[in-house]
Amino acid sequence: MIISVMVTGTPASQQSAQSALSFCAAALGDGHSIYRVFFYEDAVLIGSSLTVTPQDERNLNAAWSEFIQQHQLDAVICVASALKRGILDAGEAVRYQKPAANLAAGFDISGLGQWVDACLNSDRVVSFGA
Amino acid sequence: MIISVMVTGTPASQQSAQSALSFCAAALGDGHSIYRVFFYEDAVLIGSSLTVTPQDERNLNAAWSEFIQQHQLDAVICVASALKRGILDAGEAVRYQKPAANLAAGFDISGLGQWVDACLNSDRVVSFGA
Amino acid sequence: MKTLTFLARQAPFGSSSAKACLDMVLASAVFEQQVNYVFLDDGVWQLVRGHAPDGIGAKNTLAALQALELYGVDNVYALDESMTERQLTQAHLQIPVRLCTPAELGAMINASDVVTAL
Amino acid sequence: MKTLTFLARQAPFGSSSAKACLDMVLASAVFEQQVNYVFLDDGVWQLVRGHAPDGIGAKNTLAALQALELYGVDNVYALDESMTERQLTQAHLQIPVRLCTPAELGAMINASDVVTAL
Amino acid sequence: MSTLHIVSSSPFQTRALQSALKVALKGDAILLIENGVYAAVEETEMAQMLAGAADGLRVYALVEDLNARALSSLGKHVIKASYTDFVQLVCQHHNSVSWS
Amino acid sequence: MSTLHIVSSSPFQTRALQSALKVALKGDAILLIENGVYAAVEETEMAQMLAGAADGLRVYALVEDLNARALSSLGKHVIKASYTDFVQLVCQHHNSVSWS
Repeated sequence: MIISVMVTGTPASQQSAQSALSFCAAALGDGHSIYRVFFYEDAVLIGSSLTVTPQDERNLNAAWSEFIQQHQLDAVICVASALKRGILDAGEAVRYQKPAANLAAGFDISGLGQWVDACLNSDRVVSFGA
Repeated sequence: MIISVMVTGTPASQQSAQSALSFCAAALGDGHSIYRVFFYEDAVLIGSSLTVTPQDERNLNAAWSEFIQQHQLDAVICVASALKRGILDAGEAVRYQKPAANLAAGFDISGLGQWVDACLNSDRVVSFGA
Repeated sequence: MKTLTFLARQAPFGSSSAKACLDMVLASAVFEQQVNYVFLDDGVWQLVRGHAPDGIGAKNTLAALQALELYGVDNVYALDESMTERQLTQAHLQIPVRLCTPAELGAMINASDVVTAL
Repeated sequence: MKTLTFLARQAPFGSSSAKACLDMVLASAVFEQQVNYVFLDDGVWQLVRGHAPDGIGAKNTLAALQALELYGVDNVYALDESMTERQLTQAHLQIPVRLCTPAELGAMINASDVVTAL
Repeated sequence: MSTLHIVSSSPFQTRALQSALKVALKGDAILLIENGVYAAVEETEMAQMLAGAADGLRVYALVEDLNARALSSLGKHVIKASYTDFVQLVCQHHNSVSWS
Repeated sequence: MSTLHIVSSSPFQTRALQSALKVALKGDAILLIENGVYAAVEETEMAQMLAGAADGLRVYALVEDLNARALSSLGKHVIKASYTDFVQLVCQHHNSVSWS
């Protein structure tokens, strides 16, 4: 089946981004395809390239970034959520005259329409939420 | 009285950082002094210099940064919480070989000891939490 | 056309969930999908008229609720039990809504293509 | 020396609160303050022996609980009602704790200089 | 020696208020803020819980949060408090606990 | 046409499970994940709520979350599910609702 996933919980303080990653891995392993992963609300923090994790803890941001690149997934960070939380790609950083961009590899910043599009083009949609 | 404040909630999705700011303003207005404001857990995101707020919404990060500078408050961002959430000052960015720093003006990054010190040196401690 | 059902379950202002749900509803309406917008649990507080969130630095979303009709979002519901438990009646609300029972909501959910609870 | 009381109220793993509270307790102990560490509500789940959070990418903090004594944190309590409601007894726990009643906890809170609930 | 219990989450959604009421002692005060103010609405089950427990406990609700949510029909035991009152309540009590 | 109700918060802390049970219809399934798995523990008030509502509802609990929390004494109506089972439950049901 064609599956899309939405994540809304804060990666560093809630389990949902981790659960969503395990779910996506199991879905691919079971032969399904993932149309899109959409990060909304606090979950956009998964796209930060500036996180530093203690050596004895899992780096969830890095794990997601690697997973997306390895499987060439379409991973969208909601632009409205991202701007409010200080997650910027190079284009947004220039547009808003901010000194730096911090979007990690693998993620795209785009609008809520991408999520509606995912709903229309997927057999199943699953949310992992705050 | 000498008051310290701890904030733990996510600024962009929970009310607590806003409540804490109103409380601090009222405390100063009532003649008290603020020994320290300590941002812990998801509240460290208040220190991001990269947030962009829609024009019809309040920019809470900017409001906190201005309030701290205007009143010359001691505002500490917990280093362990900050690293996990991608909030870095220039020193941390160099140390962890990250391409950018994103700590806003007015905030210092330091350890939990600063919070214990605030408990020891304040008459009252109030938490605004997740 | 798909049927997208949104469950607004959180109180306004204390968290950003109410606004996040509204934004999704409006985006779905722009794509001309069949939208059900259901308020339940603390979500029914979102509908109460007279919000004045200036004092807490928040944005009033009641105007956006009134614009739902313009966006073609006609199916707006509130769960009767959630209203009753909070001593709310239609007279307290900013916009007219249809009341539904838990069983009716269950059937609406079953008949939807995608259900999003925020 | 001040008395700092910590109320651990959240389940482990679902959120980072348990770890955040533990870190504050340890930091306070390093400063040689009088620390009370109280588990109540879903926080009592933090004490259950046998956690195996590898499968959800989380860190096991039970070892840190056992190190509390080394840090001089001797006053570790669990609220009796919270234990009972979850069908937990001392036999389920990783470390020995003192059970307290709500009234005893209320008195402990009253007698503290700073109380932090996480 | 008394404690200010600050309750910030909705009593319809979490058990923060219940926990606060369980440990609060006579002479303590409850301050409802943020979504906690929904406990101040009259005639709900939550209002009854609060009124029942309120023997010897003063109960305040933050007026900015009440106004934001358009809550005006409050239980009669509930005292409205401004942010300045909030500060003074903090100072009048020996310590505070934030229940969320 | 049936729905998978995914419940991810503790029944001792929020009302997510109650709300899910209120609207779930016969033929629907409940999947407990994250702190939601505490509803699977036997003999608590929450287990009784779940068992009482479970007529015609299947109830699953994610094994990774059970193991993380060292929960082994489960209500007898609870079926353990792996992440692969989770995926298959999603596919077997027409849609899903996430209650948190």
